[in-house]
This record gives sequence, C-alpha cells and structure tokens, in this order.
Amino acid sequence: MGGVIVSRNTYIASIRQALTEEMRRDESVILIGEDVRLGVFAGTRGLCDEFGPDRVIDTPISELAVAGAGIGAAATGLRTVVDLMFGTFLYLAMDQIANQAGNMRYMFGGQTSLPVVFMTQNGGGLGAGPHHSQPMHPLFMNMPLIKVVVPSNPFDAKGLLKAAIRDDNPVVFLNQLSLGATRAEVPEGELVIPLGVGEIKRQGSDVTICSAGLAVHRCMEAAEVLASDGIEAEVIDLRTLKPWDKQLVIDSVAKTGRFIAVDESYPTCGAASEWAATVAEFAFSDLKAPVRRVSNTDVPMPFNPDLERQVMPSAADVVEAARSTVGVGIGVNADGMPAVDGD
Amino acid sequence: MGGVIVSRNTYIASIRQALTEEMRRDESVILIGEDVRLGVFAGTRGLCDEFGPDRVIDTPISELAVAGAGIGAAATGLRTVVDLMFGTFLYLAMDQIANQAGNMRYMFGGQTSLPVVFMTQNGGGLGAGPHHSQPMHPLFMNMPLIKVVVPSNPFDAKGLLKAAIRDDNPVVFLNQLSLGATRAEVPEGELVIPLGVGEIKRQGSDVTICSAGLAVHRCMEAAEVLASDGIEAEVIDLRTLKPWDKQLVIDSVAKTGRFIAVDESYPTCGAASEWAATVAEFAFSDLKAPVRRVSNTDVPMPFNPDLERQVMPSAADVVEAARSTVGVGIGVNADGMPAVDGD
Amino acid sequence: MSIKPITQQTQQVQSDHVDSDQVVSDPIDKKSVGAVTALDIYRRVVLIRRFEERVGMLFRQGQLPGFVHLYIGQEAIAAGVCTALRDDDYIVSTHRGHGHVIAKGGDPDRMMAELFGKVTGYCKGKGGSMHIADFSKGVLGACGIVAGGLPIAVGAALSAKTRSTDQVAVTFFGDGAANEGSFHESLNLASTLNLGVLFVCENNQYGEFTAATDAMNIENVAERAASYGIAGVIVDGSDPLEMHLLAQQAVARARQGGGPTLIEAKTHRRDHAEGEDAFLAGQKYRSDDELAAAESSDPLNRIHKDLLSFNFASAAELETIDAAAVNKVDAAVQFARNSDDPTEAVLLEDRWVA
Amino acid sequence: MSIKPITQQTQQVQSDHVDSDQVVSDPIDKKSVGAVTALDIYRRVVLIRRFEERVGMLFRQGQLPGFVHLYIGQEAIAAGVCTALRDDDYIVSTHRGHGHVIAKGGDPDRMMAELFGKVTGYCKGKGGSMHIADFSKGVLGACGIVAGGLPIAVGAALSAKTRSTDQVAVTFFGDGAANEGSFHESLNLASTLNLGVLFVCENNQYGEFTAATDAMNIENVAERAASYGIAGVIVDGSDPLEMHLLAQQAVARARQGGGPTLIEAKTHRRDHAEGEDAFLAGQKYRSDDELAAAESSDPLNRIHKDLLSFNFASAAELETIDAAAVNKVDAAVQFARNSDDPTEAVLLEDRWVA
Ligand SMILES: Cc1ncc(C[n+]2csc(CCOP(=O)(O)OP(=O)(O)O)c2C)c(N)n1
Ligand SMILES: Cc1ncc(C[n+]2csc(CCOP(=O)(O)OP(=O)(O)O)c2C)c(N)n1
Ligand SMILES: [Mg+2]
Ligand SMILES: [Mg+2]
Repeated sequence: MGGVIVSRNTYIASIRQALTEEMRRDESVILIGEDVRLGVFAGTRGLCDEFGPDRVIDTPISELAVAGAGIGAAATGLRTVVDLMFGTFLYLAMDQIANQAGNMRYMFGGQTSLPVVFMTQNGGGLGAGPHHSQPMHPLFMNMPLIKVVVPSNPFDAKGLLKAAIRDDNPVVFLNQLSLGATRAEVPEGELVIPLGVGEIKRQGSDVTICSAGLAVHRCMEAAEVLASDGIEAEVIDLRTLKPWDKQLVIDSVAKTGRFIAVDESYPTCGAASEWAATVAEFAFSDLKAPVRRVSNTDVPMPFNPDLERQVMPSAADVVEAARSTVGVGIGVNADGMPAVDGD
Repeated sequence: MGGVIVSRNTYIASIRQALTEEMRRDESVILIGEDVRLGVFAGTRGLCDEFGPDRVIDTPISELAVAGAGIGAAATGLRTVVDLMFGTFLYLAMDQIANQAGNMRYMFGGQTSLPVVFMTQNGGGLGAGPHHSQPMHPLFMNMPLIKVVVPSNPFDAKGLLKAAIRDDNPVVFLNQLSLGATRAEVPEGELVIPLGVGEIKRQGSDVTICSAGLAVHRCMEAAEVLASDGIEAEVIDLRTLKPWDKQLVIDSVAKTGRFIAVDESYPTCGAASEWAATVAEFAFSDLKAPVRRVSNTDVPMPFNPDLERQVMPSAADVVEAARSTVGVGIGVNADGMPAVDGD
Repeated sequence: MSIKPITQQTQQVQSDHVDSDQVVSDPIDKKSVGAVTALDIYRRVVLIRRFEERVGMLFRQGQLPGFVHLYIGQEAIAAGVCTALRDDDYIVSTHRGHGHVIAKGGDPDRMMAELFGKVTGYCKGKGGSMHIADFSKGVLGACGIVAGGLPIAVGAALSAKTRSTDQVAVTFFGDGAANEGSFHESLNLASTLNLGVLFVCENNQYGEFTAATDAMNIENVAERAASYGIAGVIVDGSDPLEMHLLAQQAVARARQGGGPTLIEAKTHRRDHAEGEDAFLAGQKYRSDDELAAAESSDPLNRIHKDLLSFNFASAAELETIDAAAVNKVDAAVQFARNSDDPTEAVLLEDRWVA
Repeated sequence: MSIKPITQQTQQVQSDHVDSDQVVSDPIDKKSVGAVTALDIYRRVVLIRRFEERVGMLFRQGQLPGFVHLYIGQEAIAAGVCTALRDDDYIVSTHRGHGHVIAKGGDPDRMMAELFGKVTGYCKGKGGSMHIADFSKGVLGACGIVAGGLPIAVGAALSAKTRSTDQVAVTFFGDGAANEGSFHESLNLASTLNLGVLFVCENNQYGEFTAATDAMNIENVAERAASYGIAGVIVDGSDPLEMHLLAQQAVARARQGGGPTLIEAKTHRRDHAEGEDAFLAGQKYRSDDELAAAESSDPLNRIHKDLLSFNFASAAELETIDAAAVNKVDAAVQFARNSDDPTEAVLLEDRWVA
C-alpha cells in the first residue's frame, strides 16, 4: 500500500480512527451519548479536544431521548453517531430505534433519509453479567429497514464504521465487547468496507461455516483443527447481518455441500436460524447433510466466566458440528444427527 | 360435554371469560394497564365492576413503569396480567420485559418465580398503520426465558390465556388484532390448553404447513385449495411459539417429507426462519424438497389496506409455495425453486 | 418545597434567561396580534375545523380505513403556534395530528389523499392518519406512539444549533403523554443542551378515557417545567389569539438561544377517536358539565368573536374565508377520490436509501 | 412558577398527607435514635466498609471477574434506611448494590461467593456483583440497568397494598438515574396509586464521569417530587443517624398509606468503578476540593464520633465491632474461596418454573 500509513491498531483505536476521519471529512457528523467526551470505551476519547463540545456531545443518562435526538438530527441535516455503551441499554431506546428510525423513511413515503448510527457493545466474554453481555443482533435483524453491522476485527471495524457513517439509513453498529483490545494492521485514511458484503476468511471445499463477530475467531480456530483431520472448512465472515450476503453463502454451499451456522446469540430466531433456513430453502439440492446451528445455550448470559464460556459457541462446538455433518451423507441413516433439544 | 355451557364467543369475549374465571379462581390475580377498567379492547370491560379497582388497575400512560410494576408484583406474591394495548408499545417497556423479567429468575439463581403475563395486540389487518400493526413475536422468541403465545381462535385464546395466567414464568400473550371479532364455540369454566403444545388442525400426507395466529386461517384456506389439486396438506397451529412443539413438526415432516413455514412476521430471523431451520437440521433426511418460508414482505406495515394485505402471507402465497415444493423432488434439477430475493 | 399556584390565564414568558421563576401574569392585549396575523390564524382554524368535520363524516360512512383522531376543539393551539413559526422551523406531531399539518401549511389535498390511502397522499398511502409528514414544510411527522415525537424535536433543535441556524422545533403532545418517560428525558435533555424547543402540551384533560387528574397528582403539567429548570407556562388553549401571543414569546426566546419552554395549553377535545360511541356502548366517562364547558369554549367561536369585536374583519369577510375552507376540503376529497391506489411497486419503494 | 430553595439540611416529612409543600427544616435531634439502634447502624456501616475495602483489594488483585462498583462513602444511606425497615419490607438495589444487601441483613458469605462466581453465592455465580438478590430478606435484587429497579419497587408496593399488608418498598438509585424515563414514570405511578414506596436517590454528584450539574439544570433531585405531588426531602447522606431518622418518618408514612416519598441523600462516592485509574489514564473529572470534601464527610467517621459524643459506646466497644466486621469479611473470603464453581448442570438450572 504505497504511501499509506499502516499501524497495528486495537479494535478500539480503529473505532476512534474511523470517527476522527469521518468527522474531519464531513462536518455534519456529530457524536452523542453518555460520557462520550471522556470516552468510557475509549473509542471516543480525545474527539472532543479536536471537534469541540458542539460535535461531541455528552448527555444525561436518557437512552430514549438521546437515541431520538440522534434520529431528529439525522432527519434534519446531520449525520449522527449515537453511543449507547452496552447492548441491553438499547432496550430503553427501542421505541425510537424500532418504531421511529425503523419506519420513518418508509412510512413517510420516502420524504427523508436517516443517516444515524447506533453504536454499542454486543455480546459476552468479560464476565460482566446478564445486563452487560447480551447479544442483540437478532432483534435488529428482524426489523425491516435497520442495517446491522458486527465487525470481527480492527480492520473491519474501521472500514465498516466509516461505511455506516456514510450510509443514509439507520445502522445498528455492534462492537463485540471482548474484541476491544485485539489488534490488527489497519491503514490510516480511506478504508471503506461496503455494508452487505461478506468475506471468505478461509477457503475450503468440505463444509461452509458461516459466522460473524467474535464467533468468527472460534470458527477459524475450529478450521485449523479440522484441517488436521483432513476436513477443509470454508469460513465466511458476514460482517453485515442486515442486509446480508446471501449469495456468498449459497455459492459456498454449492461448492461444499455442507453448512454450519455459528452465531453468538440465543438460538431461537437467532442469526444462525436465518442463515440455516436460507441455505435449506435456496441451496437445498446442494446439501449433502443436514444444516447445523451452533448458537448460545438458551439462557441469559451468566456472570461466572467459565459458565459464560460454556454458553457461547466454542471452537470445540464448531469442530464437533463439522465432524458430524461431514460424516453424514444423504440417505445414510442419520447417526450423526443431534437429538432435538427439549426445552 | 355434559353439563358444560358452551357459547359462541368472540375472541374478545373469550379473553374476558378467561380473565374473569381466573380472577374468581385466584384472588392473587390482578390486571393492570391503561384504561383496563373501561376496556379499550373490551377484553377487560366490566371486570372492575366485579373485582374492584384494587384488582383492575388503571394507570397513566407509562408502559415501562407499568410493565415493571407487573414484574415487581409478580415477584412478591401476585399473578399479574399487564395489558399493553398494542405490540409496538412493548418497545417502551422492553427494558423491563427483556432485561428484568427475562433474566430475573435465572440471574438470581432461582430465588423467584415470575407469574406475569404481558398481553397485547399483535400484527396487522386493520389498516392501522405501522405503529399499530407490527408483528412482535420473533423478538420475544429470541429471549431465553420468556414464553410467547399466539392464539388463532376464541377457543384457544381462552384456554391459552388461562394457562398463561397460571404459569409461573413471564409470558408474552399476543392477541391477533384482526381476530378480535371472530367467533367460535367456547365452553364456560375449566378449559386450559398447556403452553408449548401445538395442534394439528388438518391431517395431510403431502406437505406440512406450520403456522400460528392469524396465518393459520390462511393456511387452512390454502389447504382447501390444495385439496382440490389432490395435494393433502397437514396444517399445524403451534399456538405457543416459545417453547414450541418441535416434535410435532418433526413427526409431521417424517410423514409428509415437505415443509412450509407460514408466519405473519418479518422474514429475517422471523418465526418461519426458526421453524425452517429446525426442520432442515433435525428432519433433513425426511425432506424430499427444500423447506419454504412464507412471511411478510420485509417492509414496515403499510396503512393502505390493500398494501397491508399484500405484505401479509395470503392463502395464495401458501398455495403457490406448496405447489412448488410438492413439484420438487430431491435430485431433480430445482426448477420450482424460488430465486434468492435480493434486498 | 412548594409550587406557586399558576392561575389559569396566560403567563408571560421572558426571553432573557431560563428560569422557572419568571412567570408574570399580566393580562394579555389580544388586539396586539394585528389584523393580518389574526386573519391568518382564523383562516387556519377554520380550515382545520372544516377538514376535520369532513374527515369525521367520511370515517363514519366507512370510507376511511384505520383509526382517526380528530383535532376538533384544539384548533387554537396548532394555529396559534404555527403562525408564530417560520417555514423552516420544525414541528413534530401526534396521533391527533391533522391540525398541526394544516396549521404549518400542509396541503389538504395530499393530506386527504393520505387518509384515503392513495398514492398521491403525503406518504403514498403507506402512513395514514397517524403518520402524515411534510418535510418541505418542516413537518417531521405525526406519530402513533404517545410521546414518541418529543425526542425527535429535541434532535431537530440540536441539529439547528449545530448547523448554527436559528430554527426552532416545536413538539405537540397530550396530557397523557406527559406521563411517559420520553417526556422527562426530552425536557431534561433539551434543558441541559439549551436547545430551542417548544414543548406544547395540549391538555385536553383526557388520555383516551382516563382523566388527567387520575393520571397525575398535580393540577398542571406546566408545573413539571421546574424539574428541568426551564420556563413553564399555562395558556388558554381554546383562545387562538392568546395562544399565538404566548407562542410568539417562547419562539423568540428559543430563537435567541434562550432554551426550551414548556407550554401547557388547556383545551378540550371532542372525542378521543371517531366511532367511539359504538365502542363505548353507553359507557360514560365525562360529565354533562364538562361537555358543556367544552362546547362553550369553542376556539372557532372565540376567534370569530374577537375578529369582529376588534374590527379586524366583517362577518361577511369571515364567512367568505369559511366558505373558501369548505371549498378546499371539497376539492381535497375530490382529489383523493380521483387518485390511484398505490401499486405493489410503491409497496417496495422507500426502503433503503442506496 | 417557583421552587422554594431547599436548604441542605434534613427536612422533616409529615406523615399526614401527601403534599410537596410540607417540608419543615427543624434541626434534628440525632441522639433520639437511641443507643441500640445507633449501634445497629454502626455495625452495618462498618461491615459494609470492611466488605467493600476487601472487594476492592481482591478486584485490583485480579481475583474477581467482571465490573465492581463499590459503596464506599455512601454507607450511611443503606444503613440508615434499612435499620428503619422490617425484615419483610422490600428493597430494590442498583449496580452499586453491595451495601444495600448487607444493610438489609444479607449474608456476607453468600455475597462474597457470588462475587467470586461460586455456586454457593446468592445467585449460584450466575448474577455477580450487579445482580445480588436475597428474596428471603426482601432484597429483590441489584440491577445492572440504571433506574431499572424503580418500577419493580413500585410493583412490590402495589403487591403489598393489594395483599393488604403494610409492607414498604424502597428503591435506591443514583443522581444519574433520576434522568431516566423510568424515574419519571415510576414516581408518577406510585403517586397516582398512592403506594408505599421510598425513592431514595443517592446523589453522589456523578453519573460515571458526568457531573450531576451537567446532567440537569436544577440543584436538587428532590425538587422533582413536586412534579408528582409527593413529598421531596433532602438529607445529608453522609450522616448515618440523620439518614435513619429521616427514613423512619418516610417509612412510617408509607406504612400508614400516606404514599411515596422522594428522599435525596447528598453523598460522595469514592470511585465510579474499581480499576478506573488505569482506565482514566490521567484524565481528571473531579477537583481536589471535591475529593477533600468527600474525604472529610466520611460516614464511618461521622457515626463513630456521634456514638462517642452521645456516650452510646466506648471507643473500645466500637473497635470490637469493627474487628468483628473484619473477621466476618475474612470468613466470607474463606467461604468463597472454599466453594465450588458452578457446574454445567447449574448453568441449566433456574430456567422455566415447571
Ligand atoms: C406509547 C403509547 N401508549 C398508548 C397508546 C394508545 N393511545 C393512543 S392515544 C392515547 C391517549 C393519549 O392521550 P394524550 O396524550 O392526552 O393525547 P390526546 O389523545 O388526548 O390528544 C393512548 C393511550 C399509544 N398510541 N402509544
Ligand atoms: C440504562 C443504563 N445506562 C447506562 C449505564 C452505564 N452506567 C453504569 S453506572 C452509570 C452511572 C450511574 O450514575 P448514578 O445513577 O448517579 O449512580 P452512581 O454510579 O453514581 O452510583 C452508568 C451511566 C447502565 N448501566 N444502564
Ligand atoms: Mg389528552
Ligand atoms: Mg451518581
């Protein structure tokens, strides 16, 4: 990359870099939320020094009004990034996000665009207990006109956040809580990853493993283990969950004939459900074995870090699912098939 | 039914009957919400006359606090029914429903049960516009420990509501807005339909059609049309969406070999996604054709009644899906397969 | 702690500094509105009235889908406030929103078409009665969620401040809405960010069928301004000219960076929603006295009388304006009837912005 | 509209009728608490302090997972209030909740085990610091959502009223929480239903790193009581005995059906969360003066001095109580360390009630 400065960013530094660059590039971009000046997650730290308190706006603890203010500002000429700290706090702002932002453009017949990003921390991994660890993405995926982004690494975090800020639609941008300190090479300046486009992280011919966010790392670890068994897994990082890159997944399954959906969220109506259903609907004739889902155990996120690890998809879970699916062919009596879980 | 009085109830009258009977049976049952005394949906009308204002409690327009009060009361010895009018209003109460009711028993290590029912109107059909027509069930299905009930007729409405009130877990009880005036024979007195148990509404050998709520009616209409084509559809009404009757569906698919999920909600991470993924995962070797989903068009519920009808699953949509799936066998080049829809 | 009782007359807002202690109760000189503006207010009041009467009739005839909440009885508020605004100021409306849109200069044709669900409507038939918007006139939309509009108005005012314009944002809402968390958060946020928002509470004394007095243990919503360190004022919301003068002061202050005002307009609605008689099936929730009081404080009569007594217009001139309003409404119904239903293509429009 | 300034001394609550105008500022006779109760309060204050000091140390040593918000500096509030309660009264707590649980009679062993994530903990290791509950003592749970507990306390009080008991419900929350919609809705609902709730706002002057004065444009959260027609009082939240006397009055009123009270306890916290120094990396958000003021108003010193000056106890007796607290905490750490981690079976417990 001739002339481009590349540094080994943490995920959090990538977020800060994306915000800084976009705020420099476009003075209509503002940032609003609780303690964004001091920067509780450090992703917004220092921005007020450069851009001043009119563009980096601290608020009272009032998620509903703050989210709504972001929407009102986005409908009247600004691009707003609303920092809502932790995923579960979005429940307090849900009327504004779902009922207002989620409908506004459509229900007003296209009279407005709505360039607002709701940014928060998603999922578990820090032993933070049930109110600070919940995976939120399936809820937003169900909403017709909200984009949902879940980056899995510092490079993508930067490129996707820049794209999200430039997007004229409401975007829920979900940083994976436990990836904050991970590092990767990230170029300074223009790096924009289009929303809705997934990435093949690893080529493989035997099984397609589809994932996003933190779980991508588990899938990549699993792929290494599987390779030593002679099973070549193709690992897809969707990056954007709504709209999502169906074609990439379907094409991959056409090649591999086997499909595993790995998602760090609750199993029922989770992201894995959507991916698995889509493959079963649109790539059925390619499938040599049942689709498999690996999701969280269907319980609130427990505090104890060991329990929390057990709840979330592990590399071992993915390996086991892959082995069982690769061992199963159509017509074979389904020995490798899991029992219906009985809750 | 010797001695049992059976009347031709409207759906709304069934709700009122269930509430009346349960409040007579157990004086710890209370009803709380906006205008429950006068009874905006008439399902609560007249109850205050019998049970008095201490058990039929009108509140200010404050969904969050009202839902939370229902939870606090349920944690301290009452059984509460919280009437929240319209589904989208639950977004305002989401912190209390999802973060508090959804976690409380588990995160406190089982120290409490939580007999609270959140009752509201779900889905479209009345031309009420996007803020009064939204299907809400997939959001709650994703939550680990909230039960979700969607009755499709007056008989079930009574039996399921009585079961929900007696249940010691939080239940989101979703009345289908447009079924309020439909009628059926409903016995007075003890009629309790266990939560989590689905029902086969129509036996069939060629294709399993799984549904709930309003959409069940569309499926039954479709089954009639299909029968005249010589296609015998088995129609399942799940009645409870979480936990749901997986085994009933899987057993049916074992018989029919074909599966269509029909749900009046948005398609991505919708109920149909969950059902289709489950069948593809656990009944794969029985499937002779791709699973198919029939859900809402992925847009907010429009006001114009014709548009609204187009958005929701119709009998014709179900017929078309069934015909295409019955025409497709494994190994056959997938002519009947739909294109990947491209949003 | 005590609250000085607020008399139910218009209270003056001072534009110097935000302080809830600055409410003076000078009698207002309604004539100071002037003939031109007063007639403008009348024109809007009467157009809202004729529009709403027609909508009610059409609904009762089964010609309109969905729910309809009419603005009849509250016209003074929208007309009084919106005549104090510029075209580029913002308003955010409610489920009872037709009057706000008309008062801000919305097109009756496109409104009526929307109520019929036609493609020529403001929202192409996709929004309906509770979701009419006209961004070209600063109408950021009606809202089916009680108190859902308040945060959005705060955002619009924030946007104006950040973009260094002096645009003002107004959010209308009911007495019932004042008990939503959104009310609290929005007023507090507007106060801490010192934004130019008018929070206009249309206290028609009921939220659906629950009396405001049962839904809060204070007499006046305006008292709540003290919780946010902003000015709170009470005005006779059935009096178009008083309403206008009061709004003017609050708008002036907001424009000059003086921050938000909570205006409580005491008023009466006719019904909660059209068709409620059938629904109520004889259940009563208001006394005959209340109904009579509502009747006698009719804002259209009030401004009609004022205009005559101030010699701003003759009865015949007012009659002409009224007739013009009726004509506009006739034309709007014609326009709506002659318009097409939205096609399936329209259903799929207005999703993602590319 | 005006608010009479509230002096920052304890205000008497009258138990006859709900009226925000009934605040009298008689000086309080702290000695009237009596030796037995005062020592009980001291015992709780010192146990909270020793417990929290140890938790802080363990956290900094990396022995505890998750986040930890200590109650150090605010002990007077929990101890003063909970000594005014019966065992069967309810409390709902916050993210900064250890002190509330101890003050209500919670078991330090099971608390410490929970902080370690052990199966012997109150929540079997599934809740952690922000989710400790003890239903047997009426502790309906801490809460990681700011202001999430207020509606639940309203519900508990509603339940008490419906069941015709005279149980009272207390919800503790911070100054930051007072800006959440939940605060508004909960106080209003408790007022309209006339429920026996104490809303105890622990105003430690910061929400995370945002000053309360930046998050609202009024000086005292208690002023907001006027919005709900309930009594609002301010108390020195660093003074355990004053806190107790004030709480007693509010509890008495609640028990007699006199409705809710908003109590604002002015206090100081030590830090927002353990480990924040590393996180702040030199960023400052408080002045040295503020830190000194916090230091000098230490509630443990305060009650220690009072007990001696009222001759309720000798220094040696207080030292004995303190030493016993340290022992309890030692034992709790031992208990926690010796306990097992939850198994996978525990993970799957406590889902549906059959
Ligand atoms: C969040 C929410 N809760 C409840 C409703 C149902 N609802 C529609 S109008 C209304 C009454 C609103 O009262 P108020 O704010 O006084 O306005 P008004 O109808 O009197 O103009 C209610 C409760 C709603 N639309 N949104
Ligand atoms: C709904 C919600 N928003 C934000 C947070 C993040 N948060 C945790 S503690 C805190 C500060 C709360 O301030 P205050 O209520 O004054 O309590 P204090 O910490 O001072 O005791 C915040 C913002 C949260 N936990 N919940
Ligand atoms: Mg009203
Ligand atoms: Mg604080």
